[in-house]
Amino acid sequence: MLLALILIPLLTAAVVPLAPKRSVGQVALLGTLVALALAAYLTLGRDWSGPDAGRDLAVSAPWMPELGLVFKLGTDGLSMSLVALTALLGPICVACSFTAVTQRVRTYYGWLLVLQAAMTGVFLARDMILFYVFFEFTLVPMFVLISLYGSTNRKAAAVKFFLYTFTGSVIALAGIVYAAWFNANRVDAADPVAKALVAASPDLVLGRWTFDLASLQAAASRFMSAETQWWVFLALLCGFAVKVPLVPVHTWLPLAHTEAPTAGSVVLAGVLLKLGTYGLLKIAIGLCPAGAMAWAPTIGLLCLLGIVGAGLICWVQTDVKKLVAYSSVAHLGFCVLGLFAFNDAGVQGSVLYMINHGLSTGALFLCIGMIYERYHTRSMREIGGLAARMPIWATFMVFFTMASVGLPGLNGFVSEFLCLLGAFQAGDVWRSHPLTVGGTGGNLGPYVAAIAGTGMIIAAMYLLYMLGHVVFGPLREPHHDEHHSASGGAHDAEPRLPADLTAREIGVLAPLAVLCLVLGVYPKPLMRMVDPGVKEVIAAVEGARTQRPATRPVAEGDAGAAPALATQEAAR
Amino acid sequence: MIEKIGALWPEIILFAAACIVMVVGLSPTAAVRRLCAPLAGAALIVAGIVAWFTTPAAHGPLPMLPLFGKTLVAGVGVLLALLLAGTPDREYESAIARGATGYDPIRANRAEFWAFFLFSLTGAMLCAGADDLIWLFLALELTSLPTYIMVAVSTGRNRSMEAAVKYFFLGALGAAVFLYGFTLLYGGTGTTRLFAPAGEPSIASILAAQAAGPGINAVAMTGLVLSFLGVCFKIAAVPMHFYTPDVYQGASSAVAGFLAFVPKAAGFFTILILAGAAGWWGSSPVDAGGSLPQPLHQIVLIVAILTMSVGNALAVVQSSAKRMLAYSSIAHSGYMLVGVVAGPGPANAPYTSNGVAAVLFYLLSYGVMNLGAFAVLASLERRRADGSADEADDVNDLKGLCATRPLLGWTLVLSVVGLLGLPPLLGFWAKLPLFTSAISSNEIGLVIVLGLNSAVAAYYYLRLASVALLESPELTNDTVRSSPFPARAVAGLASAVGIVLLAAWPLNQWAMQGGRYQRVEPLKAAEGTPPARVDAGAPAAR
Amino acid sequence: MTHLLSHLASVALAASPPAEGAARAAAPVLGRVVEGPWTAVLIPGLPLLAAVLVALCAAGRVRSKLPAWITVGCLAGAFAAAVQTYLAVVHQPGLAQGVRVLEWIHLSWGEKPGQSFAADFGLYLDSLTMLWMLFVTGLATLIALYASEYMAHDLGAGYNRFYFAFALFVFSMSCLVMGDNLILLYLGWEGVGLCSYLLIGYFYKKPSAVAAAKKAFIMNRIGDLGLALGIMLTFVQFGSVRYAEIFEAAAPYLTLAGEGRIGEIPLLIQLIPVLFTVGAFGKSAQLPLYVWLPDAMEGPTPVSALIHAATMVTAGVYLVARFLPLYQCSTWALPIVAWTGAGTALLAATIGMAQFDIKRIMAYSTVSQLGYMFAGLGVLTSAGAAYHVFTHAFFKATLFLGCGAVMHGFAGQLDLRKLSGVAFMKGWGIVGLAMLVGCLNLAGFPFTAGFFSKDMILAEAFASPTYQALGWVLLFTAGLTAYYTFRVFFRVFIGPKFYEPGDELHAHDDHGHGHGGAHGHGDGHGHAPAKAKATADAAHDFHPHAPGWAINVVMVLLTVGSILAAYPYLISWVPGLIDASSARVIEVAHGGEHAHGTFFGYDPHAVMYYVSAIVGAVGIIFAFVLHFVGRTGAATAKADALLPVFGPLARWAQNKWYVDEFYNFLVRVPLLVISHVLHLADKLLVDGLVDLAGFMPQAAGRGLRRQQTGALNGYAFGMVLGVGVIAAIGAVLLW
Amino acid sequence: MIGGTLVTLLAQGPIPADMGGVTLAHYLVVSAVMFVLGLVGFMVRRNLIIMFLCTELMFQAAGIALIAFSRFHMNHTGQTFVIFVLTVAAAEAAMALALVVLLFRRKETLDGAAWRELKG
Repeated sequence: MLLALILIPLLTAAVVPLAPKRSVGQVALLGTLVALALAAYLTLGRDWSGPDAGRDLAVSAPWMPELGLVFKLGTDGLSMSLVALTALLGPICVACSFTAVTQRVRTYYGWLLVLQAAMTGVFLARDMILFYVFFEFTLVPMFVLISLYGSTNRKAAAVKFFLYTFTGSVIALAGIVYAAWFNANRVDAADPVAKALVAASPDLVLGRWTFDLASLQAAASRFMSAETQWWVFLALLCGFAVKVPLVPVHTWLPLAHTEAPTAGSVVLAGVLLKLGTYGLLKIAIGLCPAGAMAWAPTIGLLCLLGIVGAGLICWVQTDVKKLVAYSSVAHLGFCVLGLFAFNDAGVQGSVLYMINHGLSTGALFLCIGMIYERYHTRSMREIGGLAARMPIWATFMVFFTMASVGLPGLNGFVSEFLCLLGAFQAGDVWRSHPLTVGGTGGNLGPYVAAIAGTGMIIAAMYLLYMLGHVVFGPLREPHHDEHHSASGGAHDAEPRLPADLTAREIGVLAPLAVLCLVLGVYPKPLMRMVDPGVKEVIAAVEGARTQRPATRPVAEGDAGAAPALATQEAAR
Repeated sequence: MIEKIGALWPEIILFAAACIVMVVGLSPTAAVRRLCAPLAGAALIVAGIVAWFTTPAAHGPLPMLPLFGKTLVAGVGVLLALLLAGTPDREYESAIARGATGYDPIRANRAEFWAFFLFSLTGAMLCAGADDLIWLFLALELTSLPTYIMVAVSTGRNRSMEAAVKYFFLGALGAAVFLYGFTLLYGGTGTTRLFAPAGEPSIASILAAQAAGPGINAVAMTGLVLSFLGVCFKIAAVPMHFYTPDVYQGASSAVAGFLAFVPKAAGFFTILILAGAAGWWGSSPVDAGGSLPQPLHQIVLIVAILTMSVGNALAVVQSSAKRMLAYSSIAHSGYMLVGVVAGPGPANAPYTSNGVAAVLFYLLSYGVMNLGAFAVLASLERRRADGSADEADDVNDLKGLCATRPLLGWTLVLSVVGLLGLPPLLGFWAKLPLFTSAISSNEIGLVIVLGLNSAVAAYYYLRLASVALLESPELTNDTVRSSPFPARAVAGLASAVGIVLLAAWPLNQWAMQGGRYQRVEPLKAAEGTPPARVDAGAPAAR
Repeated sequence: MTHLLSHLASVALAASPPAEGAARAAAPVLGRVVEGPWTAVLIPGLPLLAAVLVALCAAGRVRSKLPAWITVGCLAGAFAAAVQTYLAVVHQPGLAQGVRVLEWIHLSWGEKPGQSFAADFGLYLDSLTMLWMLFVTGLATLIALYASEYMAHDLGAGYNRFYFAFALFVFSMSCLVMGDNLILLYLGWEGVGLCSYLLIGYFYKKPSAVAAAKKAFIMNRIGDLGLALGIMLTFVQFGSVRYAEIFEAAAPYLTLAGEGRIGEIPLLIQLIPVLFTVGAFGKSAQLPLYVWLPDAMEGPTPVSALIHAATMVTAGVYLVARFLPLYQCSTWALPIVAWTGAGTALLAATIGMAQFDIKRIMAYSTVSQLGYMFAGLGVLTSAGAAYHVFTHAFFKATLFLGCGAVMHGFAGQLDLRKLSGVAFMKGWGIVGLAMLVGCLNLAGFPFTAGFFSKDMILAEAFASPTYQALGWVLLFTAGLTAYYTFRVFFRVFIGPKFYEPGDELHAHDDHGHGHGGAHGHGDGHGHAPAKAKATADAAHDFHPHAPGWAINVVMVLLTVGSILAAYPYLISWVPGLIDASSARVIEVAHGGEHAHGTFFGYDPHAVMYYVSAIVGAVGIIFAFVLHFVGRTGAATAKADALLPVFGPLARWAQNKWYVDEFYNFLVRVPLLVISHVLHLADKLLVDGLVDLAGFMPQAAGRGLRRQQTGALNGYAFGMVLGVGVIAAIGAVLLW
Repeated sequence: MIGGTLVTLLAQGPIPADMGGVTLAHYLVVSAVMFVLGLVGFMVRRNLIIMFLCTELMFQAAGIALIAFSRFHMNHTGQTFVIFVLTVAAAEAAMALALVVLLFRRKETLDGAAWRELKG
């Protein structure tokens, strides 16, 4: 089943180049719809709230035994929700490109589908290297999409995107490998703690080379010293923080977003950025909870910088797409802030934020793409007051902007509020740690939340500024004919679009709007679905908080570690 | 003595084939002349099979290295034979075909070229199986001397001459350096035997004894260092890298592809053998097998870092695809040296901790991926007004290749993306063991440098890939055409298939076998007697 | 309706003498909630239904008044449900009723209290809630009816949009008021903000409207942040966001406060109401966040009447009243509320005196009256504040709708210098009368509802020993209020008949009303040069169109309502309701001696009627003298009669004390500068560093490339040098 | 001096008597000097033939050292090695001359610096 989620888009991608040019889009759409149907069946068709939900879906096959690799796919509610998001954005990205992409369509849809497969794989992988393979492989399709179908500065943007994230993740790979080495060489399988762990879950492989996610997490979180964890976490952070992106490693994002084609931006905002947060959540924190705790104050500081700084930067943009791109930096700041609060509200909020941001910002990019398709500009100086020309579009735009602002009743609010609440509650998390830069003493929760809260105001400032310029105000349009003659024959081939949205475009936006509303009013199913995953993360951190990890090879440290194990088990 | 010959069957076969080819290639009948390449290929296949079945485990620290090395050389050699198809005498043969001139054996190079090709591969194989300094020296020279000629005759243009003269003279300088190193090594230990059965004196066991005792003797250590630096010429490592881009660019693409693999393989076999003799003994803080003896370890480390950094930095600024690949070849040597630094880990270390296995697998992967890239270059040419052809060289020659020649284009994309090390292609699976083994030996800094260098490399590889994949083809009269040698494209295709599939095939099992390491026991000498004295008493085992 | 009337009658019969002597009901039980009537769900439900239906109309491109009828019908239904629920609630005095509708946000991470977070769509029904919902739904129904005519020029997309936001507003407002937890309140809070944004920006082609809408939203967001932080702090301190549980958890502190041991209450608990206050000030337009409200008058007048006068802006008052127990646990919260309220009342009144735009004057009067309400809360007469909310809702709606009728009739003309004697024009009688009633209320003319409610606050201020000064401020403001209110009335509605139409003729043309002459003269789009001429031409054959039946009916009903709003005072209806809810004031023991403030030795509760009546009368007389006596139709100069007297002060007031400019200079401009600096730093520094890092290999490559000279000897030299250096390094390492 | 140091470094004990007054160190010094001369010559001379002769010089330097070590260690391996070295040197010489002839035909010069079309 899980394999099918990856294979369906891949196979479709293989079929797409063979399809006749006219029906390439339809074929791709069909493939993504099938994948969506499967994902919907898996997501809705079962109860994900149990701790072992989804275990029966796991796939495991021997792969490269010499390297300790296993082709292992698995899922839980948390992963599944992100898979569902990916699957949902799949057909939307395909459908939104029917008129936008008219050249080299086969390549386009092929890579789009490959990208979907890779992203799905990231969320399903339960082997670190498999995760890394998918994680890295997302770069290639995105690189192609940006550099072939983007706008003027696309090549530089694509290269920057690729190199920046590649560099980060190579260092993350070093961290992953270190963890694996640690498990193989620093963990003694005969150790009582290790034995107890294996007894509790027989799948664990301790004391041998493996990249199995659960095993490495058990080994590293239990046996690795806090200081080592700090380093390993730093390595992983290099990879994931770039992807998120956290300030100050965010500068590839505005560029990539601005230059990417619409579907690329949607995927980028909707899913690709979530790979970073997902990596932090599922991999990094689980692997080195103590390291994560040590890093939390610094990361919190960076998040605040992102929320406030990137927000203010949004406010002075004239390029709509860039504005929304920078807003992603600010929004993801909330998401990571909640995550590093390490409490239920924060982590729940963070996970919801991943999904909600995917929906609302993805939709905003769609809206902007529709404008770009019509006017071939994104500058707020050239377009404005489009509500008069395109009322339906304007309605959607206002709706999604409000979702993005975090208006209660829409999806953004629930997650944003929970993230803030989490940060507020997490008084001791933001406190200084011996290994931390930038932390101070005292309960900083309220202050952190208050500063982050100004992000709500700033979000209102820049998003309404955008609405005020683009949607409202007196109508401003660039002269159509000029553009068409200037850009030569390429555009003549394009089907002329009506002033307001077509039925197809409405069909693309409507599901997102419905979901935004539903998740805002009735987030309960989703919250229940991701809850076990959230609890797992919190348990890991709680475990590290209550227990001092053995600093030396555990042969001597049994006595101390055994009760710690008991508490850990109790926490589960 | 006779059992050593038993271990040399593959080399003997290649040698015999070389002799046959030398005769066949002189035949006045074109069809017979053309048998050279098929004969060479067949000989390589046979030699590979024979190597697989007959090569015995050697004494010494890396018992399976000969087996691995020989089969690897034979395997990649087959592909190289495909790649080199049509290289010698191209213009001469076409002149004969046009009837412009008759056949004159004096003016033909084909026979020598293919014979030298086989000789060079023989040398590489011999390197893998060497257990004596003299043998090693001869094998290295056998590997490289033919290549000088191959470069010189590869295109018949001035550039090839220039490449050959640089290659030859600098090669001689390099050879002198490692020869002097070998000399000192002999001086410091009193024997040229690298490995010997347990209890018998050999460089490995004597050095082990020295390391266990007062520390490795300075002369021997100087010898090791100089040998290493000399062999750096073969693997194109800093500081012996200067020739690489000029030679690769001057030689035809096919020969450049050959140069990027065969001498490099021979060089790495040599380095591994020397390192094995020196022993990964050092007091490494980790519970791996330990590191190389101290100054050598640091020197290899420095060379590794310099090599990858310099190679990548220079590759970034190139506009000639061949030069770019040449510099990247330097960088890849640097990556592989990481595995040498990491060492094989403790006895029976898993693949993940075995740097030697990592080097071997990387060598294999590099051979395959690099071959693809050069095969594509060799398959493309620009016709000049006079009908002669220049091989594609500039990056822009590759514009839109995926659109105009999908097969070649995708081969190129796969090769360079593979070389870049992007999962899930072969390059990643080659780099991963380097990561794991280096971390196993606690070389975390080196791993970070390796990672950052991969990122730098990504820049120019991406450029190559995107030129081929994303740019639209140039539509001018001076178009790039395919060269008339489908065998080259076949070689490229084979490599592309390898890049995708080899990772799944249990080749790393093979590399792991090849990298198996057993620690050399120190020579048990009478207390207080210097090892050399003992050796001096024993007659040379030869 | 009949139920309600009979109920009121029964309350009246049972009532003891008004105000002071009102029998205090038993203290409400705050921690308990019993199952309430399901009909309560209809109160938010029907407006939501209306919003959905109107949205469907919009999707179906309906171009009739259907949305208006849908909305009016649903709102009327909601009002009926509110009455029904009210009766059910007062049936069980002192006991809140709850209705659970839908689970919303649920989290739990343990069994212990405080280890779960639950916010549902649930209703909390007590008498405070119902007091609010009665006038919200009632007024909303009437104003929706009014707007059906008022907005008729925009039939089609705009009409649908208007009613969608209108219905959504009522829904949000019901969530705000009826929600049983702070999160739902917050939903309503931001929801009304959104509707306010949409409606202020209704004329979205006008940049000023767009700017005003944005300003409103952002100013509100600033307040919302305070509220949100308050909510979080509440949750952290009390372990819940549900009212019932909060009150239960806060009970010990309340006891402490009641015993005068307020100093023993933890600081963070005391901080909660302060944070709430920030939210309340944002929503209810108090200092320093009031500046959005006057600008909000860019919206259609019914919106100004409903949202920006009668209902939404009282949400802050509701919040404070709802959490009065917490406020009483805080040392600073109530003084802040009181003094800010009084300050705002005075400031807004001074600005109001100097404006010429009648709608703006009304807006400033709203700000000012809201200040009264907060001052009332601050001096601990929650009943007075709530009653003032109640009366104000009626008379201010009347006033706004009157202004709206004028604006509608005179093509957007709102300048009091350009209108005169409107009440005497044909068809404008009802409007004139309604305005008179409204103005009397606002001015605090004796025996009007506004008079009574204002008195309750004034009297309580003087009665409190610490708020004497505040009482004087409020009293002075009452005089100013009377002056500026009647300035409007005397200038616009009576006196010689005169008018100049406004400049919205074009707008009407655009909407196809057919005052078409203007277009023929101008060059189509060039507004600026053609404008004066066109306006003159248009003015020439302009006829004010008198309000139609819907407007008149609503005006009449509202006028009657404004008058009748005095009646509940007589029966102490509001104090009764307040005392049965969480807004009940807790008696604080003042260390044995119960100090009482006096008004020159008299009991302020007894004499305030007379004092405020006199003050009001003085204000009206001033207005009469300055703006009516001797004014001829064209005598516009007298409009700023007060200006020379006060010199620059008056000019400053006219310019709204330059508060907007001050904010702009102090907050917006620096922020803008910071943003630009950040943007630049991001581009140049952060990204520059990245580019530099990316450039480094290239630079290194360029440098190294120079060594690749192609010369054999050079290469040899390089190799030998390299070997030498590395061998030397090795030697150094060895020794 | 140098010789003494070297011998000490080698930790070989007393100098064998039958080497007479000339110690291993002397040979090694000669060999090292020859090697360095070769290196320097290779770097500074531009005539291809001279450059090649310089490499020969280095090879022969190694040969001297080999023979000295061989004598020192009292085994014949080193001398065997020298024979192979000489053979290889001869092969290289043949190749070098062939190449030089080839090059001379192309450019009519023996200057190594004439060949610098490839660079960068």
